[in-house]
Amino acid sequence: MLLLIPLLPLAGFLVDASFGRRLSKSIAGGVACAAIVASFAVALAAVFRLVALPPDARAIVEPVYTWIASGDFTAAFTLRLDPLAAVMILVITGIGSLIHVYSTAYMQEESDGEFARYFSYLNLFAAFMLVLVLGSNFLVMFVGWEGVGLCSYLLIGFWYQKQSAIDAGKKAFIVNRIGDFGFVLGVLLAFVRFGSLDFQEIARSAATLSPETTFGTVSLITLLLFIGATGKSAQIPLYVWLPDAMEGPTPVSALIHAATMVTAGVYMIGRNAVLFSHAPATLTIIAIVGAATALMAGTIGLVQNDIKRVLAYSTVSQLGYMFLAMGVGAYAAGIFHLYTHAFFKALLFLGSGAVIHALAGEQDLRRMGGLRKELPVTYWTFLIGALAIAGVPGLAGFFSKDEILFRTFANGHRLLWVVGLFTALLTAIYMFRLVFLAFHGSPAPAPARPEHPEEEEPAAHGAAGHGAPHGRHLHDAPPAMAVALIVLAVGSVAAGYIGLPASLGGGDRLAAFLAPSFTVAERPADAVERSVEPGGDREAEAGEASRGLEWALMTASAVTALAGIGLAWIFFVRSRTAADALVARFPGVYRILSRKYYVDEIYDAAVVQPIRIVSEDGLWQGVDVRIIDGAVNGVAETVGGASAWLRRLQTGSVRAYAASLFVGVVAILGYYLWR
Amino acid sequence: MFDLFAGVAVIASLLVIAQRNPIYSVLLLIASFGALSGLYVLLDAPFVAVIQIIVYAGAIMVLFLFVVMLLNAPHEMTEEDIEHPLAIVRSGATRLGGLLALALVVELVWALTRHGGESGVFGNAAVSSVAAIGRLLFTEYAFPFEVTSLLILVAMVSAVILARREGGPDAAPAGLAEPDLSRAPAGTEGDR
Amino acid sequence: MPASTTLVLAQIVLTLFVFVMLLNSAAIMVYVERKVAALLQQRLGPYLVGPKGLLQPLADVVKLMFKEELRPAAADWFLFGLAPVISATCAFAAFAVVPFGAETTFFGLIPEGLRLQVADVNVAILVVFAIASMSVYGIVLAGWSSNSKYSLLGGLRSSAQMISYELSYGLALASVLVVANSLSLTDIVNRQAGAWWGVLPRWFVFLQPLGFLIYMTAGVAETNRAPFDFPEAEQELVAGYHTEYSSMSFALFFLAEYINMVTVSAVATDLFLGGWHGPFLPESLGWIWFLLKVAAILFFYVWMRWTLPRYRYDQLMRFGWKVLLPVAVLNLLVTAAGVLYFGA
Amino acid sequence: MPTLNDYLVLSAVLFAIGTAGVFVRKNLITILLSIEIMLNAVNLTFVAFGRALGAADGQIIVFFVMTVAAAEAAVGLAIVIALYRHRESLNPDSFTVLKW
Repeated sequence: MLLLIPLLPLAGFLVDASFGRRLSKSIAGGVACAAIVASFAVALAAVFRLVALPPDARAIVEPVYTWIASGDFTAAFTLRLDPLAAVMILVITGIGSLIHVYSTAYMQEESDGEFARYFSYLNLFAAFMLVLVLGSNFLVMFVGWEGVGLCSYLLIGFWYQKQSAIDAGKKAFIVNRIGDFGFVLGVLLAFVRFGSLDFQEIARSAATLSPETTFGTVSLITLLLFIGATGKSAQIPLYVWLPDAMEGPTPVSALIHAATMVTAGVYMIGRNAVLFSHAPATLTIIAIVGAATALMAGTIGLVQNDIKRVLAYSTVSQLGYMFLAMGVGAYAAGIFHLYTHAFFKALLFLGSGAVIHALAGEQDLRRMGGLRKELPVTYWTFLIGALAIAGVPGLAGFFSKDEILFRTFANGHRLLWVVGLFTALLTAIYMFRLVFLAFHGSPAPAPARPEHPEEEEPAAHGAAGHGAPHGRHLHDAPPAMAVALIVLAVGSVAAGYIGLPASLGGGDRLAAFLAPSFTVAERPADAVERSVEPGGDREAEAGEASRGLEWALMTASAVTALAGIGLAWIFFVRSRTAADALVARFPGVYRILSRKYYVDEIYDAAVVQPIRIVSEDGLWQGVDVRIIDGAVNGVAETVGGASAWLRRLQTGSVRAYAASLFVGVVAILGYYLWR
Repeated sequence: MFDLFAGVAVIASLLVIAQRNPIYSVLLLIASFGALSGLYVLLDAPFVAVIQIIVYAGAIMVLFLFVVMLLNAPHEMTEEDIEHPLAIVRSGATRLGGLLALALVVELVWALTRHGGESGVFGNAAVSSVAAIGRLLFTEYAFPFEVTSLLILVAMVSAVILARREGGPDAAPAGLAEPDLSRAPAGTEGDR
Repeated sequence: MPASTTLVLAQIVLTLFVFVMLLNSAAIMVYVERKVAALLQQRLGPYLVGPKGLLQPLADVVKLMFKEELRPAAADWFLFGLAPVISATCAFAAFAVVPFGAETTFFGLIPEGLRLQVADVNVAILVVFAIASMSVYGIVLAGWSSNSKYSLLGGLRSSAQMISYELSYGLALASVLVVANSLSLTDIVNRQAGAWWGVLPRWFVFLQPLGFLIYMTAGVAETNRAPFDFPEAEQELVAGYHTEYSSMSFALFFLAEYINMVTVSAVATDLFLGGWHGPFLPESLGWIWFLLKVAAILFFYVWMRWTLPRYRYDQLMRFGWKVLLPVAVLNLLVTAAGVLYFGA
Repeated sequence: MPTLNDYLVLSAVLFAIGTAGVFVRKNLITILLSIEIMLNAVNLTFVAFGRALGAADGQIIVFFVMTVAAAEAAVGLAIVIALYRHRESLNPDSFTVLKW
């Protein structure tokens, strides 16, 4: 049954990939959507079966086959569904389905072949992501891990005639490689340390250890794994690929680079919660990195002008939040945020996609404005998304983000809490800057063509048929898109309530549901108190002790959100001059921010150039040309000389050959007669 | 009787390879085949003898004759052969070949005669009835028989393809190759 | 004198007799040919030499004998001489295995019965077939050695034609001997003795009508007779393979052609028309029946020649390969199936 | 009355003649003819042995050999014709380009 979940999208991929060229758009898209929706249905069924089980035994294990069996080491290709995986597969297949549907409308302008190619990639991605989530050991997870990396590369570079897209794809792939390197090392080390790759066994044997006070093996393992996570989930220092990944089609950005793939790192940490919770040092690092990423990305997001890049940086910063939560040991909160974030970030991306679609590929905020009238559906859904991410009370984002902040504070990381709060402020500001610039105000007078064409989407080129980019008769999102938008909007309002904290009268059911995943399945007696259990005892203790504190923090974050919105309103609606004045006040800061802290430049100087020099002058000119080619050519020349001499034997005269053969006959016959 | 046929066969064969003119070679070979079929008769294998005539003399040799006539085969050792770059190699191979053949015959005869060989007249009763042969051919050797038919088909097609002139319809030799080829199964079918 | 010697003597005599008779038959056929032609063309034909021109063939022979033997300078003299000999030899040899009468003691002239047949071979049919296939060489060599394009074309044509039609020929024979379940002509003939329901003679022509037709057609082609007489298609090739021949060597070809006709007819008689078996006559006089039947077939040949126009060469080939051969194969298969079913 | 050995010796001689022909002659057609001689020598051996053993198998093998010979002759001659068209020569040594 579990096997079906990834298998269905794979089938869809195979169909589209093999016959896509000959299929019409409707069929190709239909196949893909059908595959993913069916997979969603199966996933639902599976989750229901899971919920039916008793809480402490909630796991469905389905061995597929023994993949590797060498010596005493066996890696089984086994799928395992536990609460954590349940949440993930629902997010992946559910939101995945919505985005598939949305794409059928969004990619309409592509030629049939391209269309099919797009959907085949999308399905392949879903399949790999599900493998990643359902895998019961590191090896299977790694398969999915690499697979999604590949799909992300393919989809970022989907418009392969576009140089910037190709570069972005390569960048994403290479940066991910660096992360994967760490990941693989971590896995190997874990295998050396625990003699197994199965999550359960590792957790079990890890639970017997005492948390490392110093920086030991477990810390190293977890750190390496975390490096992999930073690669996938775009954390400092490896976040640079995500903003460029916006070169891909917007739905892809929504699915892969906001909702699902980038959260793989978070998931991976959650999956190995027990392991990580035994490495406090790593946890601290994770928390700090997460907070820093959140802050940095937030600040950059303030000044970006490309609508999608703003969202990209907000994604990075939200991911930072999740890592912060993981770092402070609030795994449930992190996953909770992951889950709500999937909704509203997908919503925001799809909304921006609708805007771009409507504006025939325009992505520059400065050329938008006053779209509220033309695109009501988009506007309202987008607004909901913005409110949700900004953390306005009552919407999904509020609960999850507040949960994280509360946990951070409660676990005594005051500084990180401040950073998180400030980031929340920033979040509110840049999100609403986006909203105001795009939808409010007066339509900016703009040239028909944007100045930097590499930022516009060929997909929307066809949409230019809808009149000039800023023609006043813009069409709102077509039905397929609208449906996706609305559903997601509802989601981003309602999604939060399953994680309603006890203090607000909801018994934090998600945390309770997830709890078993973050502990050892059947807990050894001595591991009871060691296994960090955020959902459980902390919740209880928080229940009596800091109910008041929680209330205070909640109000604080709520106020922050509203304040941010207010600031945004002041700057970008009431008096735009104010913003410019501010920029004029601190030009240096603005430049630094708008140049993203020069990170790309630094990396280029520090990493790329040295490597290039070494490989070109050293390896290529030196090793390859001199040594290797020299050896090869030398051998070739030797052989050539020898054969030049030998070939005299080959007269080409058939009878000469026959004669030589016949000599043998006579000789052998003679020999046998002689005996 | 045996000596007569054997003598004819050997002398004819020798002349075959001694002849300069291919036509004569072909005719002499036919003669030697005739002698061989006579030997088959002596061996109480009249059927084989007749088939020998029909298939070899009547079909295969005709094919050879045709080709010889068609190419109007040039007699050997023309100037261009003499100053051929490989003249030395060739003559060397020739001499060597002759010697080897000589060595072979010596070896074989010696091998056959050194222990007195298979002396004595044929003891067992001969199987000369066509019916018996046919029965054996279509029961025990049915599969090889079918395979040979396949072989014939392949040979026929390939002959046509090979001899066809580039472009135009297949040349005369190919057209003539067909009948002779299909004759072989016809010959063996004759005994059903 | 001892019986064996008499037998041998008788055998020798018989052989010589057959030889002479064949020669005569050729001569007779020349006469018949011309007479029948005249009949069909409503003219008189030869009538000067002897009564009703009966001696015409003799005159022809004499003429041919006294003609000068011409030989092209460029010809390969040996083969040029050899070719007619080969055809004539084949023609005679083929008849050797043909029985033309029941065993007889010549009215007690010799101690024990003697088969009216030069040589009794148990694979007689195949021998006939083999010799027929050999007779190609005569023509081919004649065509090639006389070093003239007409001859060469004629030779190539005729041999190609003979080879093509030998297939059908062989298959027709095969179908007969499947029915007869023997390869010996004598056995085959004896299997045709008697009659069904007392009226219809047990001739294989009634069991193998198709085979008979195929045999006759192929036979015509084998003997290069009209309407298949391409080797000497006058309009196209002057006289085909014997263009360059004159005098006796030409006579030999001439002879060979007619003897081949006789042989084909005789074999047809033995295979299909019950050989010497016939009503009203004692076994010992069966050879009369035999001669009658052969004569009928020969007449049929001549008749055809003077009635039908000549085919075109490609038509001939197409007919041989695409019509006659498949039909023959089919016939053989059907026959075999029938024999298998009715148990012969 | 000839013995089996006589037949075997005869076929040995024929076979040797054939091989000699293959080497001595410089005419593709004659070489093919020589090959036919060799095949026939083998046939003779088969029939002789079959006769000696009183089995018909020897004769049957001969049929197969003949079939093969027919196929070989047809294909070989077709090749000869193709070569001749290409080179106006039947000398095997003038077809020595297939090297180096």
